[in-house]
Amino acid sequence: MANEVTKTMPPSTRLRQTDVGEVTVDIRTPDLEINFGPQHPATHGVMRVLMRTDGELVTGAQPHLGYLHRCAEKIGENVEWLQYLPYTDRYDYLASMNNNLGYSLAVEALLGVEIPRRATLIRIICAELNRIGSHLVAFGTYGLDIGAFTPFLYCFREREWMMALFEKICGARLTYSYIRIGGVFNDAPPGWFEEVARFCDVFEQKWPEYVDLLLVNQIYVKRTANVGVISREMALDFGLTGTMVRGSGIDWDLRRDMPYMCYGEIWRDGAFKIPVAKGEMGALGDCWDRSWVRVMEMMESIKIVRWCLDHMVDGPVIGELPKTLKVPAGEAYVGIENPRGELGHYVVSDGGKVSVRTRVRGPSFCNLAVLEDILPGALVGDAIAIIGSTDIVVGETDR
Amino acid sequence: MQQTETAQGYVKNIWDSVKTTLVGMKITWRYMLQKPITVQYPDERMPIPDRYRGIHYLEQEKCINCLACARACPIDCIEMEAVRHGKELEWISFTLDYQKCMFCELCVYPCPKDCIHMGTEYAFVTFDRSEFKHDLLSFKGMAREARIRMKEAEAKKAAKEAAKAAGVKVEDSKAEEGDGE
Amino acid sequence: MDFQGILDRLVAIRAPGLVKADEPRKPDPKDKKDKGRAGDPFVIVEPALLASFVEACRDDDRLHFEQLVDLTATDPSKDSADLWINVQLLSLKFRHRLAIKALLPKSAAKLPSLVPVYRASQWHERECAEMFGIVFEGHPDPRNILLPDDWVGSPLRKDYEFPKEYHGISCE
Amino acid sequence: MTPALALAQQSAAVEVGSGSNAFLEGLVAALGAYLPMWALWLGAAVTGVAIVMGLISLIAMFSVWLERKVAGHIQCRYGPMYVGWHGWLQSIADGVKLLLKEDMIPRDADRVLFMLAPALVLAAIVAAMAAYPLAPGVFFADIDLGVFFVIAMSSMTTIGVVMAGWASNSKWTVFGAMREAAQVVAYEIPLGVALLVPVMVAGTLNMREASEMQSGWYGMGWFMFKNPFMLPAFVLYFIAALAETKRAPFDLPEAESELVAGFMTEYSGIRWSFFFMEEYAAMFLMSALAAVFFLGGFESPLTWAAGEFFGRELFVKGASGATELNLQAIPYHAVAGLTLLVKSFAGIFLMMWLRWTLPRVRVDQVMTMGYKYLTPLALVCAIGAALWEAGKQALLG
Repeated sequence: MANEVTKTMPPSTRLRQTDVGEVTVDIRTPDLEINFGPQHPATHGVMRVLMRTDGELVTGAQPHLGYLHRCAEKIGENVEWLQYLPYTDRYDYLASMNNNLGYSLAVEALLGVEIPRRATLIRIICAELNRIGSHLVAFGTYGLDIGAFTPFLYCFREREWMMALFEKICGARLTYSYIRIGGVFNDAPPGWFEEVARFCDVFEQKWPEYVDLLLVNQIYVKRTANVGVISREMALDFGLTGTMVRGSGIDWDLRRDMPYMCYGEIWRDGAFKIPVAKGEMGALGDCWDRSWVRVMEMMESIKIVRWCLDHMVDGPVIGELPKTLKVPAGEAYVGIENPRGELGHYVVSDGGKVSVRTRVRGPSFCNLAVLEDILPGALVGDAIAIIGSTDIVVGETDR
Repeated sequence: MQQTETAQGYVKNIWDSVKTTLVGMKITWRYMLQKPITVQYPDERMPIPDRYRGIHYLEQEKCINCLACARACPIDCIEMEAVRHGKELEWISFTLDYQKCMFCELCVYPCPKDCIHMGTEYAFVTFDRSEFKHDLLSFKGMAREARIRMKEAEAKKAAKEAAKAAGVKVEDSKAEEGDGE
Repeated sequence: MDFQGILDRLVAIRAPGLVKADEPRKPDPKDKKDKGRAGDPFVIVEPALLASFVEACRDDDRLHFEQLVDLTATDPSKDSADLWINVQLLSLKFRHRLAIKALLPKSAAKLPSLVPVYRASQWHERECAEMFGIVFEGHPDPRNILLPDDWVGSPLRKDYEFPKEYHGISCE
Repeated sequence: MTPALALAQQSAAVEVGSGSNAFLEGLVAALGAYLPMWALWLGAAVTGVAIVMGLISLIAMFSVWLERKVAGHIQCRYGPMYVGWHGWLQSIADGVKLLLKEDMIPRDADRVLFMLAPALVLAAIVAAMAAYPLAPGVFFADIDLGVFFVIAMSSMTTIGVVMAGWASNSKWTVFGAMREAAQVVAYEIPLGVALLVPVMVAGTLNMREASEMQSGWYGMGWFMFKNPFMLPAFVLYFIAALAETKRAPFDLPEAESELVAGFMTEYSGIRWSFFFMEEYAAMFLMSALAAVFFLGGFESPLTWAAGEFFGRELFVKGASGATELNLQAIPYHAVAGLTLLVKSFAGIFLMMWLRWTLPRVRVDQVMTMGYKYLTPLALVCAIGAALWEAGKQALLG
């Protein structure tokens, strides 16, 4: 009997014979190793996660990065200060304005140049509009990961208008290179601010649809609530920032807590709030909380844009800068609130035309590190939901 | 994933599912009856704003071959070559490698004569990669007017020289200089 | 807390490995060669004691640096004998930052890993290790992260020579 | 088509069930005097298979086009617009493209199973289509066990899907196949139990008879209105049918954002289109079942009026005693057939509308929903309907 069983069994099964003549067969099979990516619909780019699964259950995960590594930091050491600007567009390509802004602020911290107020306000408008666009993509593609196709296109509809607005002000739709060291490249064309105001109005009307259609949908809630829970301690330990940390219930936003440009003024005016997850649909820090934070933040960004439109002043849009930009020797780290978290630029200058070191602290890169810990124990479907909820842009994780 | 369910939760679950599904269906139904917002691309096109950053165009008459744009380019994709005849420029090439170009517009700002611009054309399709090295010159060599002017100047000079053939040496200040890259 | 306050506190708690502080200064008008230094203030720390230094920063209740925001390295120049390790700490509670720099000799680029203190540094350290050839002792997973596993050299060092080919593919 | 298909169809059309076959009757009426009986049977079977295949292709093509237009308009875009008026020929263009595509089989795949799987899937659905009544008098097979047969046959597709997933020798496809198997097993029960409710009311499993029974009240005597448990049963049936046909929100076997394309990942070209056709044909069949057993089948006020005006009998005994075709009744049958078709497509439209509205449920939630929600509720409905019917009979005699 035992022999017959052994013959037909796969080699991985183990056999234990007890002394009373019984045969116990351990039919556990080794875990299946499955390559999630680099070409997979839900990896948001070319990321690869090596997953071990036991049936539908994920027992281990190991992210592999570097498929989109374009040596951004090395390039930074080889091009002039201003010339690096187009490269900043390309790491987080969904929030290029914010990247431009972060880099410009870092270099300006060394330069000590004064930025005209009009330029500052235009910068904030652009950064916040881009935050809306980025969150729209994040929320829309998250719906796509969960299986809802239509909200994705609704989100893109509004983002399309946002991109058209940027196209009018700077001529590009994705890689803007608009916010530059010392200010912005061009003043806004006539009628642009009015169109931005119109965009805000329309967006406020459309926004409830995203909530009704996807965010509170019972299937969506069931898919995301209690999935991929990141506790407070974990969020701090892993250095998570932005929506991830707010999704874990930590009240932290660089725009309020370490204000740059005139965000401090806007906050004191009470123009915007920081949405912090409360764990309404399940455990605090689950995927639903993170997507909720994103959806709520879009509305807050609209309010900031409105404030800037109301307080717009006339004047130049670029500060006094020498023709060839030489940055005083020194080093500065400036972190700004990117849609995905804290985008830090650490620049070192030796007083020359070229930087010594341009370090980019990408929020996606840091937020992604948590995957290794929260993926095990999830189902395959959950794994997609979790990866989507970290809202990574692979261009930034790999830089 | 296992949650203990109460009878109340069981019914609420069903109720929530049905309600939110119907709300969603209402929204999609409304959009189904509306006119789509997309355009049928090759037939209709979205308006292109004035500041659009497409394929460059060059006002060749204005250009003085100062290389400011080439120096500003982060990827060194601009190459130009011209020969200077006194005040006139004889153009040989002004190429932009669109395999490299990232349309950042940084070449436009430093131009002292405001002669290089970003155009509105965006579809650049070829069968051969070498064609991406695009020559922005609308005419090679010299412009017709420039050539006429130069000929006139040369004729004038020749006449002057003939007039002063008596022996007065006229200083020839014209120095040809190649100003390639 | 501003930088001076943090520094005083660091001195007060005798943070291990603290060497000195470096603050930005205006150029000296008398000395033509002195260009001054712009940017952020930072503290310089012994690399061997960096891990215990950040641990002290994290655990002190007046500093309370819960997050390690960034860890990176810098190769200031080709002739420099040192690499810099740059660490950015952030306190969410008191809303202050601290920039830490550790000078690490290029010849022996080795320091204890910060992962036991902040798990956030795990991937940053992997990146530093592959880009600068720094060994983080006690790192749980010292593989390359952005570069291929078989990459030769440390690309972000200033003396790095660009390879002529990669797996038979010409890079010229 | 393959001989297997013909065989399946033949057996479905001719041997299964005790009813007659309209094509056979027609052939007997027309050619009975000239040809032997076996030739007539064969001719009827071949005609039936040809018509079913054509029907499935047409339904799939139209449904694909409809799906794309519905999806497009829901998403504020047009969908196909270039091939024909509003792109109505798009499916044909796609079909040609699929036919011309390279036929690829992965190197390590099980070649025989890999090639057999799509054929099996299609064969099953063709066989199931045999029970679909085209019109009150025009049907392939008048099977007394009609519902049972349809459900049994459409469940056969699962075997093909599991086969495809296994034979592809890819991890994603195995995931898809296993999900399909688990899902179909879970939803077969509520589907069947929910269908029991109208079957109990009708007292027959025959689709044509069930449809005829609803002709009262000027064509509005639908089962839907005959029993208070009918509406919940319909909803339950519809949800189970969604899961049974692998439609969103239960499209886990293909789950394009999770499993790339599930069990179809390695398929391309015409083999892939078989799966595609199966999906739409299954949707159509499930909608048709719903239409017949809940929504009155052929019956509508229009059908009733046509029946009153033109007469209902397609075959009448002629003066000589032989069966003759009653040409007068053809408009009635056309109206009736169209009514059922429209009702079926209404069901398909509802499925599409749901698909483009809802996110996908997770695999454990599919099981939870099947076993913990749909099955008990369906049982409650069935028992309630049975008690209602029994009470009605006891009270009204």
